[in-house]
Amino acid sequence: MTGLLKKILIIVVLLFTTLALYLNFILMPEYQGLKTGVSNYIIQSALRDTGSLNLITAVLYDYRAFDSLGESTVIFGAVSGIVLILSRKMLPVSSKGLSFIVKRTLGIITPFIGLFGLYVISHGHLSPGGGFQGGVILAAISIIFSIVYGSAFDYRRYSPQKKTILETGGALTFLTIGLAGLFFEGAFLHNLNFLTAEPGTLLSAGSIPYINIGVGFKVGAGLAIIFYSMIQKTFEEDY
Amino acid sequence: MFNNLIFIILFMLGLYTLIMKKNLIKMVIGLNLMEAAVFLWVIAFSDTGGRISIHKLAETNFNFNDPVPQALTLTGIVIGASTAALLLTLIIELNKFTGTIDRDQIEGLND
Amino acid sequence: MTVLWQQFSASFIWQSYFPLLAGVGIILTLMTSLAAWKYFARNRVFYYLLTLLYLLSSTIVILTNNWFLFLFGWELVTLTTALMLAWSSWRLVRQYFIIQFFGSSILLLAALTAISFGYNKIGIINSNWLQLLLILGVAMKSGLFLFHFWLPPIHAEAPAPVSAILSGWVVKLGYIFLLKIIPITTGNKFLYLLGLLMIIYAGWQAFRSADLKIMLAYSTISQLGLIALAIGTGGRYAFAGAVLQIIGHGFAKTTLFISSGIWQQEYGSRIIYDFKNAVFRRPLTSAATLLSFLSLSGLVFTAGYNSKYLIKSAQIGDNFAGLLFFGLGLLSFLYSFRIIYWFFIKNQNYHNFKKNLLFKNNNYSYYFSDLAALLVGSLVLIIAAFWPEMPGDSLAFLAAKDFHLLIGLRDNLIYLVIVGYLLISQTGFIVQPRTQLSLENYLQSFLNFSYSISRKSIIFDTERIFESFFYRAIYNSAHKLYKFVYQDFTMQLLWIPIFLTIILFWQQLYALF
Amino acid sequence: MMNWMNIELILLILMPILTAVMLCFSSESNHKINITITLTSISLELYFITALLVSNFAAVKNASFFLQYTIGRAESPFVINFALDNLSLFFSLIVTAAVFLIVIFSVKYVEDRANQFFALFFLVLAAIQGSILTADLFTLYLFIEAITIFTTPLIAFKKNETTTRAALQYLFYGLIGGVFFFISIILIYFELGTLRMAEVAAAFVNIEPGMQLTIIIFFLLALLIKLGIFPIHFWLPRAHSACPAPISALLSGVLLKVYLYIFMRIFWTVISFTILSRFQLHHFILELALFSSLVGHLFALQSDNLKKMLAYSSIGHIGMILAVLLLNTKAAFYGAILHIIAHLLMKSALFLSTGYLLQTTLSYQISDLKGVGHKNRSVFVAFIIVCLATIGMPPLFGFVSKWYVLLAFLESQHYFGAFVVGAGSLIALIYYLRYISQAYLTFKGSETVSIWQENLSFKEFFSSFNAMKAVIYLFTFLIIFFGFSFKFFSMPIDTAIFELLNPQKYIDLVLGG
Repeated sequence: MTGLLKKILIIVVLLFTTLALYLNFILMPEYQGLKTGVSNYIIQSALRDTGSLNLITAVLYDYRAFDSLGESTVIFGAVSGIVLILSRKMLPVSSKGLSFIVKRTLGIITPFIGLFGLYVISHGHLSPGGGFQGGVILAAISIIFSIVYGSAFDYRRYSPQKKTILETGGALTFLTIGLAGLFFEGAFLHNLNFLTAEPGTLLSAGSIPYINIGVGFKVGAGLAIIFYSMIQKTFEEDY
Repeated sequence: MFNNLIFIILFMLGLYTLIMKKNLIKMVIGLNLMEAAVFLWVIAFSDTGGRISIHKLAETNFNFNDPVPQALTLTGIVIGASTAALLLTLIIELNKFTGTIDRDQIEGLND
Repeated sequence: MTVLWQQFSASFIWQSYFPLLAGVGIILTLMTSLAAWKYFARNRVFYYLLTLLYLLSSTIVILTNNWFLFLFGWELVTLTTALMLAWSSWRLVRQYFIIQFFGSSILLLAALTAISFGYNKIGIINSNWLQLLLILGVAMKSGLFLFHFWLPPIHAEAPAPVSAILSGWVVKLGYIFLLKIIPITTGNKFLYLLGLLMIIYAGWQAFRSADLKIMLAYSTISQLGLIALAIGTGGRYAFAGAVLQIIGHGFAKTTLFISSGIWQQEYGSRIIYDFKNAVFRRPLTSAATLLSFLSLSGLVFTAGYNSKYLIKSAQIGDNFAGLLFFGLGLLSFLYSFRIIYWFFIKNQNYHNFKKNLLFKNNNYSYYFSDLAALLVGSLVLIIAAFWPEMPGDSLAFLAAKDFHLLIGLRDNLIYLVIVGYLLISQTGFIVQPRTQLSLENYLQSFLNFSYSISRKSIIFDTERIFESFFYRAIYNSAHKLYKFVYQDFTMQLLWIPIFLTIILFWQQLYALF
Repeated sequence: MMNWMNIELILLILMPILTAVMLCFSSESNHKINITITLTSISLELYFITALLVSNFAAVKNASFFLQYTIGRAESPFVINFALDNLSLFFSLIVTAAVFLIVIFSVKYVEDRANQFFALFFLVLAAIQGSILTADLFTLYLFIEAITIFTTPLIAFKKNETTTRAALQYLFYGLIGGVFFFISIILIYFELGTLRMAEVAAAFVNIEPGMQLTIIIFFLLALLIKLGIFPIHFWLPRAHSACPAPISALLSGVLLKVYLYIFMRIFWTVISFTILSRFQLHHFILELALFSSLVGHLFALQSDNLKKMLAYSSIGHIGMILAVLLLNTKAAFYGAILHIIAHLLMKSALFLSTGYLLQTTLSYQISDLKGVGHKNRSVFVAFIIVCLATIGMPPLFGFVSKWYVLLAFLESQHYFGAFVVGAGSLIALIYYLRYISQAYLTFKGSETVSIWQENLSFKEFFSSFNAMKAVIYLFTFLIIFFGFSFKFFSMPIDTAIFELLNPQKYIDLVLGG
């Protein structure tokens, strides 16, 4: 089959698929919000139930906390898989890094990035954000270190072993809180009601902030490990 | 209606990229475009004109958007991110063996 | 527990002639295992384990009226006998196994069709089409005409005790099954014709072969044809004839194959022209061979005569049938007496016969196990000749039937004259022994026709047929399909939107058709 | 107020995760500790699920068994719960048992990077248990994605070009399937406002037909990609052949069954089958699955790589099982579930024994298999027995299941299906025997050796015994054993079918309890 013919075939097929999808989705009525079902329930009683102002966080870490546990297991598995695939000799490979100006500037900014990350993590139940988002910001620190100072610096400061411990620690925190829910409240991953304080304060919303912290460290360390595993080859080529 | 149209267009663009492009990384981008189309559609579709679903203290207005699709989408995004990382890892590894990321030049990807 | 046992025993037939046949099967297996003691020096334990398993499963096949147990048992028989062939070569195992598996697949489908038509147990089947289907199912496994092509090479190349098992009993399991399903009142015309063709064709082939074991294999097919003909005829006496034929032929062929092993070891050859001074070297084996061949040819006072007479008299009496059976008898007489001629008449010195026997200067080494096996076979052949209703109830009605020995003797004498004239005038029909085993002309021409493109004539061999016909043809088409489907990674991914589109439009498409 | 009721359901998922975390912590050099953790954990897992069965045996027998565990606040309508009924208990049990044996095999088989291997292995086990136990659609999606993500590094475990390519393609197809699954679930949420399977099942009929069709189509597409049905099967043979032997056994033997379970769960419990048949989609999928079965067998025939051949044969079997399921009769379910068990045992055993034979052959190419039958005699005999079971030889388990599958097809008068099953076994016979005969070739020439030249002894058999061999023999023994005593499964299968045919029971119990 020649190239042009194949291209035409593909485009025709895709156009047909578009048509088919269009005909199916055009039947869908405009969404008016659920008449029945759970969203009304959550909107009305999530604050009372969990003490979390952020309803999405309430859904993620209270009502559907098991999904989040599964999700962090997915990250855990993906990270160990990537490490397994890319595992080479863990030599501290390095590059020269960027210019002096950038290095100094970053040195000043880094604490603020970290602070912002921690803020996003710890205020997950109060404002937009949460463990995943804050964790990604934390991972950015490690990535920026590798780019700007060279990966040897990053390696010395936060070695992959440390990151692994952080990551596993995050996962274990989540599991521990789940088990604590079992012991104190009678159901696995039940929110710890005795930790609840006035809604709107930092340490309110039961166990949600603690889960957020665990997930945040887990995601941050996990993404940093992924990044570190991926860049190794580039540096091997440099030297 | 409009949401659905945008969703279909984005989704088919992703599928087109996935099928047509020879570059493996572009294929990953196509796959992520498909996922992004779904997530965007979910968020846009569930918008019923309410506010973002975060309480303000001492407020009794309950006209929120449904928080559940957003939470589900968040989970989906995380899964998408980890799979994208895994895909890219595999491409790096494949590049190590074959020295290319053009899928037509990688022998044996066809049969 | 008792309920289970009752259910279990309810799936067996204890009436009619099936217990008798099961007993015969046990005796035959005993004979072969006696003969195998000397024949298989190594790995003997495994052989006897296999024999035990075979005995169990073949008894189940004969006695059961449950479809599942029947197929199960027969497949176990196939498996055990196939593994017994490993004492010859693994190639043979493979060939035999493939053929048998093809047969049992057809049989499985036929049996399942019968079940789906409401025949929950093996019993009389009235529908003609279903009978035909089941006959086709049995055809490959029991070597019915046109499906018999595998039988001569495999029975000829198998070790002697194994070929005794195969030829003596395993191929007959199909006919025993047909005895269960064909209505006794009507019979089956198709089976009758098939049997007739088998007798003539295989008899002629046996007549034309100089290799002892191939000849025995073809004579097996020929004699099986007689069973098929008897079952196809229908009627009480024909069925009794079939049973007697199964028993008589079973003993005769087992004895012959066991003795063929002894001959082969004695002369290092299977060509009958090489068997010089056979009677002097091994008088007892010769006697057993002689008796068995006489029984095959249907001489009076042997077991073969009774069955043939019964089948003959069960035919609707007109002159044509009489003439036909006269011809059929002559055919079996011809090939039997040709070998007897070469064994015992040609090149023999009758003056020394008695003396050599007395002074034991004929290199005769004495093996009790072989001899016992041969003795059992010969004894049964003689006892069954004089006492056809021997086992009691199941064949008791034969006591009323008088076996017209005089007519038999008259026919035999005519045969003897013809055969004697032919043998003496043409010095024993010297046929060139076949170098290529069992070249079947019709299959050869068919294969050559279908493979005329390849410009090479294909030599008939189950291995080659398997390789070229079944394997290459399917392989090539499969490979073409594979190449088409796996063109390109792009095309592989393209199947997803194609699939999506088809399934989204499926309702409209379904409405179209 | 600690709620310890039914905590085992959660433990079944959490314990493998915990084991994985522990294995990640422990260092690679502590081989003994890693092995101890692994074996303890898998034994506990098996103990839990067996204890669940034993302690509730009376309820299982009455088909009234039901356990559920709610995560978090039980009073809210929006919770994740885990439910275990007869169907899921049955699948969980067979899957855990098979995984247990696979783990014992791989303890000896995988030596370098064992802790990473087992960490991922246990994550896969957790995801499998989760997807079997869950009663929530989104959690199901999560676990399906998790299975895909966790198996990918295992496929690329050997780190060369082939495995990486296979893993890449596997991941691409799996993720596309995941996207479709997500769309379906989100559509269900928008229509019904709930994600619990029971509530969806109760209210699914209220959705308007066009939307029902869209949801069903996306579910179907996702599951057919995961099951490897013909036009979108491209990932399957490569992924199943590239990975180490235990992972092949896991993917082909266990995971495909899990996807079949999910298929049953979704199309019989959540979306009732009447809705599927209202759109005539079941015809399409049925014929497609049969076609896929035939194509899978054909592709297996033309493949020169042992593992690829086995993978294609998996496509053939899965297509057959799917087709039988879609007949939607009691007999069909019985045959399908029986064949699921049989295929689980047979494919695991085949892949594990190929892994063992790899030590001798060093490659899976057919030409490198020469002489394996003589070198690894006992393992290869086990391999042959399992091959025969896969083909459908009667004394073995494969025959029994194929028999019931055929009966189901004939009962529904679907003759194309019966033909596909028969033709599939015939083609399977050809391609398996191709490899077996190759294994018995000697190095010098193309001549085969007879059993005469071999010395079989029990001493040799026992002297070279290890855990890997033990697992292979155990699988082989189970295949033979269940061939005779397949009635053992009739009670669990009947109760599982009861669950499939009475989704109302599931709905009532989940919503009421």
